[in-house]
Amino acid sequence: MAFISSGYDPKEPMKNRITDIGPRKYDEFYPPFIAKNKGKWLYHEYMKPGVFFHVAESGDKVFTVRVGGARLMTTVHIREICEIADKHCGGHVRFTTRNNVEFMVDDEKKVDPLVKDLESRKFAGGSFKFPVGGTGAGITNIVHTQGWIHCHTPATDASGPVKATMDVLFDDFKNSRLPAKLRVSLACCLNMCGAVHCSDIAILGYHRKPPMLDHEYLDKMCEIPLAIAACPTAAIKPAKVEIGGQKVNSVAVNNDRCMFCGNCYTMCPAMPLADKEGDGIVIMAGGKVSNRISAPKFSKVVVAFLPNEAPRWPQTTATIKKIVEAYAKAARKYERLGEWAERIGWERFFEKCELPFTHHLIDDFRDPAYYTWRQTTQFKF
Amino acid sequence: MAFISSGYDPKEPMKNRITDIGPRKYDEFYPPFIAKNKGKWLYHEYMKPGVFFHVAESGDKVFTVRVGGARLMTTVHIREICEIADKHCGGHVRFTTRNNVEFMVDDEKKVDPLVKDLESRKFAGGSFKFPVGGTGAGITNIVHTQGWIHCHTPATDASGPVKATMDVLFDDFKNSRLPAKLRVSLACCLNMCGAVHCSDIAILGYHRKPPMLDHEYLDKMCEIPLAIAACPTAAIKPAKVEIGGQKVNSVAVNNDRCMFCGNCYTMCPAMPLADKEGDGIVIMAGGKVSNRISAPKFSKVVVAFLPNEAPRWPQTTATIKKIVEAYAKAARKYERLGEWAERIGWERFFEKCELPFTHHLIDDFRDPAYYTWRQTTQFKF
Amino acid sequence: MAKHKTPLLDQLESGPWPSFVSDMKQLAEERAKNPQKIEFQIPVDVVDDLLGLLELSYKDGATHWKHGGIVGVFGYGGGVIGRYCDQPEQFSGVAHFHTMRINQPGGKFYTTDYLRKLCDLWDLRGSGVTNMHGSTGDIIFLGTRTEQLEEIFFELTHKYNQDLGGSGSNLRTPADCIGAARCEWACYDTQDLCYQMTNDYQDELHRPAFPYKFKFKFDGCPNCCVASIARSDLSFIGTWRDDIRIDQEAVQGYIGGELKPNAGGHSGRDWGKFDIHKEVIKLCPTECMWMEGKKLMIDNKECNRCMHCINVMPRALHIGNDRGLSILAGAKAPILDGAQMGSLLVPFIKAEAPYEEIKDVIEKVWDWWMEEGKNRERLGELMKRQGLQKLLEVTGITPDARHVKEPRSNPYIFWKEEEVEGGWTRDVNEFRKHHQR
Amino acid sequence: MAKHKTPLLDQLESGPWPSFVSDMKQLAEERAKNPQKIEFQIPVDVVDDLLGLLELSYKDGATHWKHGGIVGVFGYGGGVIGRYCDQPEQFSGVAHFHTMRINQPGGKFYTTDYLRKLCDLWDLRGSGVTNMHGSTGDIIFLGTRTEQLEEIFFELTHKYNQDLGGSGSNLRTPADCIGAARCEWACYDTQDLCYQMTNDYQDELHRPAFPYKFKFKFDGCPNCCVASIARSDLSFIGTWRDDIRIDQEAVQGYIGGELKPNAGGHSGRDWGKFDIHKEVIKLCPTECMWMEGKKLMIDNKECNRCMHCINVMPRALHIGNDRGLSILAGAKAPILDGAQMGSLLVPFIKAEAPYEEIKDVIEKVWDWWMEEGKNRERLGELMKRQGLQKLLEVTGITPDARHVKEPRSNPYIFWKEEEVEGGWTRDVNEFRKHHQR
Ligand code: SRM
Ligand code: SRM
Ligand code: SRM
Ligand code: SRM
Ligand code: SF4
Ligand code: SF4
Ligand code: SF4
Ligand code: SF4
Ligand code: SF4
Ligand code: SF4
Ligand code: SF4
Ligand code: SF4
Repeated sequence: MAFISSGYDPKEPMKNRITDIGPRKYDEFYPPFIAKNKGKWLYHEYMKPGVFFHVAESGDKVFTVRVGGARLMTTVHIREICEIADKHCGGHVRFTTRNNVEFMVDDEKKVDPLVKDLESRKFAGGSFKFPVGGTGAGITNIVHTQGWIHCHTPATDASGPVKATMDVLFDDFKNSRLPAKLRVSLACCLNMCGAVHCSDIAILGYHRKPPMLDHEYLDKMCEIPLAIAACPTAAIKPAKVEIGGQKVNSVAVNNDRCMFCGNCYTMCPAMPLADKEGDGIVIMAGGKVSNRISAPKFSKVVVAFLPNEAPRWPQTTATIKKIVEAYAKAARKYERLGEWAERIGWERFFEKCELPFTHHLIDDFRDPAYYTWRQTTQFKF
Repeated sequence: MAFISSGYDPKEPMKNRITDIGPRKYDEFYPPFIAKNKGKWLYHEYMKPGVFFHVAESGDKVFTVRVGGARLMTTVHIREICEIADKHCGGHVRFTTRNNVEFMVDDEKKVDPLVKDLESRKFAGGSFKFPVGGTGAGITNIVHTQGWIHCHTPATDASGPVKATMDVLFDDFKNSRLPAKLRVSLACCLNMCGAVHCSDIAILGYHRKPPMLDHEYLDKMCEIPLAIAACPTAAIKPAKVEIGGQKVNSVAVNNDRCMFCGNCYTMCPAMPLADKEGDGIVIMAGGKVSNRISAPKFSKVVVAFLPNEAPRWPQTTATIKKIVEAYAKAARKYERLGEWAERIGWERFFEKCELPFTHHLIDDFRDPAYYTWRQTTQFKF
Repeated sequence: MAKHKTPLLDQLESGPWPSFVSDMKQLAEERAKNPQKIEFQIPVDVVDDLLGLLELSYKDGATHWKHGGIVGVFGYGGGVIGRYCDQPEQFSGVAHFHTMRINQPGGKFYTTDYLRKLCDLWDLRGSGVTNMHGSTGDIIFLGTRTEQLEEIFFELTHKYNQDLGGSGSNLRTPADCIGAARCEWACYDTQDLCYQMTNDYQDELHRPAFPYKFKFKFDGCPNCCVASIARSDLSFIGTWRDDIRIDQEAVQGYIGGELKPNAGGHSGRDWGKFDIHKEVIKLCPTECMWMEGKKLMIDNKECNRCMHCINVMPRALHIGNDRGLSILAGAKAPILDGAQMGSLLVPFIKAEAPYEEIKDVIEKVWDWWMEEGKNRERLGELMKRQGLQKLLEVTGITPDARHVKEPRSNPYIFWKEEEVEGGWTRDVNEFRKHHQR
Repeated sequence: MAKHKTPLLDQLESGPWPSFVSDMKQLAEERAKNPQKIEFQIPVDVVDDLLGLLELSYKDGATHWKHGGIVGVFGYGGGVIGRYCDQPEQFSGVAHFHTMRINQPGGKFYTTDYLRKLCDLWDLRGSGVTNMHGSTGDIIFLGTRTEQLEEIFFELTHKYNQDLGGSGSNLRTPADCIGAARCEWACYDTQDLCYQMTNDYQDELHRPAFPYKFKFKFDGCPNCCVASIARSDLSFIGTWRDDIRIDQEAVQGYIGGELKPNAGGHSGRDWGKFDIHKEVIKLCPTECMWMEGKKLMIDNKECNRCMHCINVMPRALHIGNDRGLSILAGAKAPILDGAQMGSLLVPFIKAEAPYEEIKDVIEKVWDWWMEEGKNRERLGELMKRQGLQKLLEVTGITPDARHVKEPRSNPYIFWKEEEVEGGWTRDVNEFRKHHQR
């Protein structure tokens, strides 16, 4: 098709170039009732899962309907969101920090038609386009990353496991029966772009095979010193290798020191790690971010490895379901998953979740590992 | 005086030499009522501070009178202990794990005369020889080390500060008014032979000046490589130094990397650290050993430095007194000092103890330091 | 009908949760039909090939994307993530598939008018696939070809008054919670502070001058709805230093059962009658609450502002009036030395435009990090290496017990010479007069 | 009258606490007078000189002792700490001043007859100054001359059937709490186990074959009266795995006030009437206690045996009957890498003579440490360096959630090749068929 110029002239890139203007200003996009009552909100209340209202000093109320979003969205879907927002919300809409979509109206009467409309829309394949929910003491959208849809270092996919998991947890997206919020996140490699390191339940992609060495091309494709420097465990050394009769510069990896982090690969494309059997999922649990009652906590590794079972990762979703049910059954009101595990003791957590405890779960990474061992006679048989 | 041979013959050291026989067997020294009721004790009860009895299944009772001991004892003093033990206890006595002396009798009637006798004995200088106390929710003897009386690495004395401190805390040795046991310990250098790293209050000798370098003798007196290797911060490097016109092998110390641990001196006598102004005392607090209610805890540094004020270390004893009084006033029954500090928050601990918080108290030693910083918005103004 | 068979992906169309596969399929069809007669600037079948490539990954259990290489727009060090496919012949539509990071508006509020403009642009010049939003907060335009990057940037800046977000060793796109716009607990205007900092530091955002990435996130209160404490080198978290405001009538409302605890957020189960002792007073981490007859009392001096009681009784308890924020430093993901949460740097600071005081802290932190930070060393890692003491020193903040959870348990204090009476230089021979060898 | 003036030390004679100065002075006098006409084998004025030297240290604010050098008894690597004074001319009596460590009896029980024998020996051949006892547990003979070391050892072994304790890179003198001898809470016979281990490992105690020192301590229950958990490379701490025995009548006795809580150990203050909820049930760390009417109930499965309730109500609550001990490993003082408490290695093991099972654990730990430990590396430091996982592996103990306070929060698992399907050897060219460069 014909090339359409935006007005940019490759020969004169600086010609009336505009830079450093930043984002659009927030208040350009506020709905009128938000602009008016900003900073003057009094309280909020849930009408039902996914639907809540805030009351302002002025007496104004804003009703919010939250719907789940596969944050991987096409323009077709976004245009449909716009159509709904025009129809019900005066052309305003917002997204949440967990990739849900929030439709806001200023009148209680507008809520039901909006909800009905949203719930009525389905994709051809049968899934909801705009499921209402994700609030209160339940499970909301899964913060996640790119996976096989765009990144070069993933050990698992992102959107697929997320879809499969949300299907299994869907009742808790629509319901607030849990003791507290339960946050699920996914990151497809240990860079943890999803910030899964502090989620109630985290799905983490992990490699288990040391990098392959593409000796023939390594020196051509990579800065060998950078690859060596990238390794946190100093497992990589320079090496001369014989290729088709001649010696080439390359590297050697001490596999036993490798923790499969993929840093070398990030620096050097000739050191790929990805492997169908080697790659898979680590399940972490017990993290939190809020400062409510207890300080924020890191997630802990509770299952060392589950295979990548595309397209629906049944073992992963089943494991998560088990943890959620055990938590729902035993935790106290307001108690986050990690607070529960600490109260009953991790030995009990594994029992109640029917998860095996394996040696992999004992920290052996650097000095601070010591602080995770048990320095007391206090334990439960 | 004339040399008296034990029978040992230096020319034939192996001649009927006896080795590897270990200690005397415990039961040779049990008083009869202990031997009889061992393992069959039912319960115990305190009659008054320093005096308690245990009741056995057999109905037998053993009454124990605990007296404080300056664990630095002469044979004259030990013989006096023996005299008392013969008079009241059938020739039996024991020492505790905190260097107190316990006199045991099998009949309540024998308690008062024993106590009266003990309390009546004083040294020429006026101090008690056998003060009764040190039990229950009070302060017992100070576990301590050698100091200037025998060791080569101390940054303070041991017996002196202990005597001065126990004089100040004496009322709490004789009384059980505290919320829980409060253990005070002293170590004269950071080798911490007194295991002060987990005491409610710890007195620690500490150097603050890097080693002097006795260049002229260093190579003669020390294995330079060992001295270099001994340094935990790699502050020591080999160096050639000009002494009286000629170059000698020695070492150079990067003073800014020195943490004054004295390891180099332990390895190399030509690197002394001791200094009148540099040496002094660090006060630590909040440690515990028992697993009661909470797990054992390390002591924390609460005063970075106090000078060596021989002979009575007034600032040290005053600081300790302040902490004890603040604790006595504010802590809950059964609450150890460290449990109290954690409940109210360390920011409050410093307030209530009227101790200044200085930058020195923020951990900056290696990775685990991070875990002592505050990773939450939870704090008190 | 679809260009590639996707039997595995098809299984992700069923089930209640919105299916990204169905969505991509509808876009693929739309582009094939092209009712609007759009002059697509990148291959019309880009989405088919994306689906096809993903199907292949599902079969192989591995990604088919290669390293990015240096692509971007002139003069910017970030905003674009280069990406190439490792099966370009089979999937030519995604041979190039770079993402662009578009700096999202504060609170992620949009008008439909604006969203449609973005869609028009992206349909014309890109794949039409997006992430709403990326983990850092940007709008992610997922997949276009190198030659379109400048065109898109030109249109964004000229037509839409919109700039790119960050990537690379830059300030990353700052993000905020909805805060004051729709939340009663916002202790400062997160959107305004986020906007100001984003604009004041455009140079840091677009031109790599840092050792590594650097992130700002703005939370209006300790609930941390944008998770700043876990994932930003500097977290700005709202707080107050006076008293929680109590509406005693409303307290009775909760006790009496007219008002629903936690705003009704636990409606899915019958937790029994609300018990203020069990649910609030006993759960208060500082034990600073009690009832005096019918009156709820709070010893505010002992309160650590954890938000629990306020969360449970939003109509009865309100945040204080003397508001500002705490700054925490060093949060990051685990790689390499283990994850870090932000460590408290500034217990309390006022947050009023033009935020000079706050900027002063930010810039002192940057000066130190740019001076001392190694290549690819995050602020938190530098803090671990040189110590929180050092950070306080360079920022001129007085060390305070609030900076620590507990004082050090090792006595290894690195005394400075000027702190020690008499200094460090001594004459060993003088010493030997009193201490023979 | 005293040989040296000691104006500073004299100030330590006043005050109620027993004065070591007064004590040393009485010994100095005694030796001067020498009523028994003892043929002192080291200078009669040794104690005067010790006082004089200490006075000098009080003046100088520094020690006057030099390094030890290698002194000891033939064939032993420990038991003697060499010491020389740095002012031998002025204080010739303490020019040599070595200490000897005498292995104390279990529970530190003595007959006066035996104590007197030790005194006779020490008056004759040493300074007459002791520590009762050293921090590790030994009887410390404080100060004698080199030529007396063998004499003392000979007399000890021949006349008193008594051996030296440990020093150097050896097994150090094991120590125990009084335990079963006079304590109702002893879960095993600490004195017997301590004695057996000391004797079975005499070779390890006397002949340095270890990378560094190694300590055993034996506590009868989690109260840890010999502080084993804080200062022994292997701590043996009594525990039980069945139920706490409850005497409900006695419980009522405490509630009614006839029995004094904590055995009356809080007599110094009026804490008000005993409140079983406040003082016991609410302080139980596992919240596993409650009242059923007048009955105190314990959910023993949830109890972690912290001892609190038993400590408070010794007449009502008694330790279980299925007794044994937990083994914790690695405790040490801070130098160099920071202090360590013992980490749980064996949750429960029976403690019955001849203790073969326990010795099996000890020896496996030693084998690993002697194989892998660097010079001057304590067990705890090796554990930090190679990991608790490794220690469990070499001791053949099954890893268990009880071994950790919490699972790892970093995912950096060092997988072994045999654990990974398909192993690690792969053909990059095979890979490249599906993933072009
Ligand atoms: C819309 C959103 C902010 C935004 O800018 O987009 C938001 C909005 C609210 N949050 Fe949040 N939170 C939002 C993400 C978060 C996050 C961040 C995250 O999960 O990544 C957290 C931290 C989670 C954690 O600790 O791991 C978060 C922790 C909270 C808490 C503390 C919950 C707790 O028990 O620890 C509250 C208080 C409460 O729920 O009672 C809270 C309360 C609220 C309230 C009630 C505040 C208010 O008065 O308006 C808002 C609606 C309630 C709700 O969602 O049920 N919000 N909230 C985010 C919605 C995400 C979503 O789509 O589901
Ligand atoms: C005699 C001695 C054992 C020995 O073999 O010598 C001993 C004996 C008893 N201890 Fe102990 N403890 C002895 C050192 C310790 C130590 C070790 C130390 O301090 O170095 C500890 C750990 C301290 C710590 O946690 O830092 C210790 C922590 C306890 C505890 C737990 C206290 C707590 O609140 O944490 C109890 C239980 C209690 O007191 O209710 C206890 C209870 C007891 C009882 C009541 C046990 C019994 O039923 O006989 C004994 C007498 C009570 C008393 O001393 O008030 N004993 N006790 C030690 C006396 C030392 C002294 O002279 O004062
Ligand atoms: C797009 C995004 C994931 C997503 O799908 O949302 C993303 C994608 C990548 N991240 Fe990330 N990170 C993204 C948010 C994060 C976050 C979350 C956040 O910012 O709140 C984190 C954890 C927080 C943090 O910064 O610590 C994160 C921690 C990393 C790291 C580890 C950095 C570290 O110091 O721990 C890397 C590794 C690196 O920088 O080389 C990384 C590297 C990458 C790279 C550039 C891969 C690489 O090594 O070159 C990914 C490009 C993927 C692609 O092809 O598009 N990404 N990355 C997120 C940015 C979207 C946006 O701008 O809104
Ligand atoms: C005598 C005694 C102190 C006392 O007055 O009671 C003592 C004295 C010395 N200790 Fe100790 N330690 C003594 C118990 C301890 C303890 C406590 C314990 O054993 O329960 C500890 C802490 C626990 C531990 O082992 O970690 C202890 C930790 C050290 C250390 C640090 C070891 C470490 O790995 O952390 C050193 C440094 C060294 O080994 O070079 C040390 C070194 C020393 C030396 C040998 C000094 C040296 O560097 O050569 C001291 C000789 C002093 C002298 O001239 O008499 N001493 N030492 C204790 C032994 C008496 C006895 O046998 O009963
Ligand atoms: S988590 Fe890893 S694989 Fe996933 S997007 Fe981030 S860097 Fe890429
Ligand atoms: S994967 Fe990580 S640990 Fe393994 S070699 Fe590469 S950089 Fe080193
Ligand atoms: S603490 Fe230090 S100075 Fe004191 S005895 Fe032990 S090693 Fe010697
Ligand atoms: S005192 Fe310690 S830190 Fe300083 S030089 Fe000597 S060994 Fe190194
Ligand atoms: S962080 Fe606080 S202010 Fe911001 S949205 Fe969440 S609750 Fe409201
Ligand atoms: S905010 Fe938290 S700490 Fe403060 S009173 Fe409420 S519950 Fe207690
Ligand atoms: S440790 Fe336990 S058994 Fe031993 S004396 Fe102390 S309380 Fe008794
Ligand atoms: S021993 Fe401790 S944990 Fe067990 S019931 Fe008693 S108080 Fe509770």
